[in-house]
Amino acid sequence: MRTQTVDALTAVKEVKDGDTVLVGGFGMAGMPVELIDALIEHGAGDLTIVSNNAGNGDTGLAALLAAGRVRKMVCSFPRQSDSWVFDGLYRAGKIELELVPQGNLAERMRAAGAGIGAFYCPTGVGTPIAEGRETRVIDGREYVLEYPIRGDVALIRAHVADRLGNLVYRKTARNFGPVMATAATVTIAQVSRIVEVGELDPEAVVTPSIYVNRLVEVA
Amino acid sequence: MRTQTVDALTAVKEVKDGDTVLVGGFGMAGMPVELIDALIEHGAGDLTIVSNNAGNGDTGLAALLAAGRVRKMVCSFPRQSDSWVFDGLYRAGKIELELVPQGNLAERMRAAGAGIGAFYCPTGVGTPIAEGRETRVIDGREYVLEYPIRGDVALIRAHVADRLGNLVYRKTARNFGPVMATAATVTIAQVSRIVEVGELDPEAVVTPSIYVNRLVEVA
Amino acid sequence: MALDKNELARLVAGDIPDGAYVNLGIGQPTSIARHLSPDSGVILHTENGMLGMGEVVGDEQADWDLTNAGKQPVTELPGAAYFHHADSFAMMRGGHLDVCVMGAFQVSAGGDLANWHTGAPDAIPAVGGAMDLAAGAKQVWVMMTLFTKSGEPKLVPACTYPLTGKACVTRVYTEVATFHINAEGVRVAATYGIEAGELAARLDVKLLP
Amino acid sequence: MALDKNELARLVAGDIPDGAYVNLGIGQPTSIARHLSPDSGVILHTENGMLGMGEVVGDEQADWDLTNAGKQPVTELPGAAYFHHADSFAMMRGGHLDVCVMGAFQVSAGGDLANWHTGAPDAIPAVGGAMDLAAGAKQVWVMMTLFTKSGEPKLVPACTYPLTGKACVTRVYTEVATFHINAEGVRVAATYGIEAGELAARLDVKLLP
Repeated sequence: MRTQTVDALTAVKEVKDGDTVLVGGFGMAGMPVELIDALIEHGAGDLTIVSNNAGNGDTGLAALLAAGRVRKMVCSFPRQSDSWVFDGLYRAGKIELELVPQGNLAERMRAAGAGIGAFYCPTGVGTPIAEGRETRVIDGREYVLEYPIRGDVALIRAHVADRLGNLVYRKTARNFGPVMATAATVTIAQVSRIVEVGELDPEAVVTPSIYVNRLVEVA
Repeated sequence: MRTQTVDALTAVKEVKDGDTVLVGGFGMAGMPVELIDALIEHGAGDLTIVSNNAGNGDTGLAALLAAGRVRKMVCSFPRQSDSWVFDGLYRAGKIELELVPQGNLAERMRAAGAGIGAFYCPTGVGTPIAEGRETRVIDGREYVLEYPIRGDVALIRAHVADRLGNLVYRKTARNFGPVMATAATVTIAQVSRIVEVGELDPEAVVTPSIYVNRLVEVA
Repeated sequence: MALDKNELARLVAGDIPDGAYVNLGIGQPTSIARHLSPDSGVILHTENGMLGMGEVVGDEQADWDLTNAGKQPVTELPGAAYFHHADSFAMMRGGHLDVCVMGAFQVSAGGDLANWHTGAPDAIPAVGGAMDLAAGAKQVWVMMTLFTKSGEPKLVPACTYPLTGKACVTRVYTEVATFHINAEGVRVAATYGIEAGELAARLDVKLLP
Repeated sequence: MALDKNELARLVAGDIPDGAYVNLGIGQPTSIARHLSPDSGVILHTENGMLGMGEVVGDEQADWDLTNAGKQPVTELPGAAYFHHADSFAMMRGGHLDVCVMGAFQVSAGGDLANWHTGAPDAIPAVGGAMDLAAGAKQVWVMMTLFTKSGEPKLVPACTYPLTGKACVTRVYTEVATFHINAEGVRVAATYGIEAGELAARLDVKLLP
């Protein structure tokens, strides 16, 4: 259905307590800081956040964590030199952590968006990540069964959108955005610029408009 | 390893009797006709061909079929108004057919290229396609277990390549090319033009050079 | 009066919600596109890798790198996007298309769809993207004649032809009646040139009031 | 003489085949890039979505939309390509990278890799893309010191730290020796400033002649 262009607070107004929110970015590259700020202002809590990292410094995801709105983090790499907010919450037992290898994080969201019920993945076989999990040998190789990760909402940052909601990204800030856009019921994209329909090259569109529900322009 | 630029006959010289060859194209759009002609001249037979259709008219894939080089077709839509070559072979019992829904064809090749051992797919549940196959109910929905399709060789057509082997496609001729490029041991791409390294927009590359072993320029 | 093909296509087009992402199947459903107004914001998907597909064009305007699922040359509308086959079917299978409209040999009262194979022993089977659409689109609508040339109903208690998908069809558009199907059963939404009583008499399917 | 970090990085760089697609892990392996000649045609992959990655740059030249896996700003080389995370890890998992070089806490004689977790109860676990690289790259090479600060060997009969991947490491580069690992066992490929006898005496691992 038609993509709406709105302000950040309007964009996140339907996020509910207990929602699973997919948050784009690899560190700060591609992190939708203004959408996260709006989510903090909006006030929803008890959230499960799916994002590669668990916040950097004191802004963006780290600010959401600091505000006490997150019950659980699903991520691949929470421990960084500037992840002091998460570190403190984790050591104080105030936040749950589900550690997922980075490729499984991406592929599990891709599966959600692509209608795949589950998939056999070679990553993590023989490691603590696979403990207690269903495995299977296929063609002589062992795999772990992995299930989709779906979001109620995805907050992503892209570079330019057209008014239909087609998105292009910039360099490695692309990272998780295109995958998360497919995996959430509602996808909200923060972009630097919105152009008229027809201005993006159809061969170079990365996220087609079908995956984008709301656009927020943050110059 | 480095992508080579060669003529069509050199490009296909390692194809062996009994190989599985992934052939791009949706009908004639994206079909690598000159590479198929070279394969016919090269002479390898007893091939399994994976392609969406089973040849159109008398050129391209249809010519390979007419030359008696194909033992088995794996495709989604063999029956077309101009698929008389395949029709004749099939009715004469001279070719095997594995019918695969179009999305499964694409996803099974994607799985091969992405290192996925198998995946649970909702397509075809309750239909003859699923008969005798392993199924599983996940979150209340039934899925069929699908396995990867790998190729020894992929023959695809793209629009422009740079000398490293990065590819861009043209309109709906993109179709199966990018997926097949990931799923074969050796990928050979026929392109209309080869440009110098740096001339393609890195944001718009569809098939990165890592997936391309040989380039053939067909103006 | 029963609807002609053009009227039927216009009827279906009118029922497609504004802004919907829609896949129109090969054959008769393709003609629905002509009746969609540009204001509707409806965006057409074609499974061979495109959103924002325009109209079918003749050979003289053809770009053979730009075709629909039926391999007819088409145009590209502003705001279009191209993608490869795995991405295109991820879009379909993942439940992102609002509506797809397909033809059918048979539809059952439970919404089962049969449109790929007559089961004839000498037929060459061909399924294309039909099973993926049946499994994936949010709504699967069928557009067909209600009766075969020999007068057999195509809306049936249970399909006798091999299935394309189970319990997937939510609406059936025919020249004499439109049906809505849900968990309760089949309801007649409208009739065209046929009495409700005659319609019920010619079908083996129980029709909800 | 034992190699210094710079010499070790140069040694690894020299062993990477011309034209290889290579992923260099966070930390010390990143420094290998400086020793790759442009003529080699080696193309660097970074798991956050790029092939054709250039060198690490300082803050004054930084484009924070263009970073490596360690989130340091880098440059883009001619012929680069960007892709999203699912595509990037499909490339890794699908066996398309020729070589990846990672650091390690321990490597076993069977090629098991432990480099993500010391097992300390208060440590915050973080795995990133290490398990995906271990499972997917055609060759997994490790670059590490051979001994811990307290002198314990890091090439061990069996890893005591939690594993990253099983039987995946084929080469281990250290400051005093290079090892090749295959199904037969561990072979010393070269030593630097240490006698073969002393090396064997300091390791619990059987070394093939």
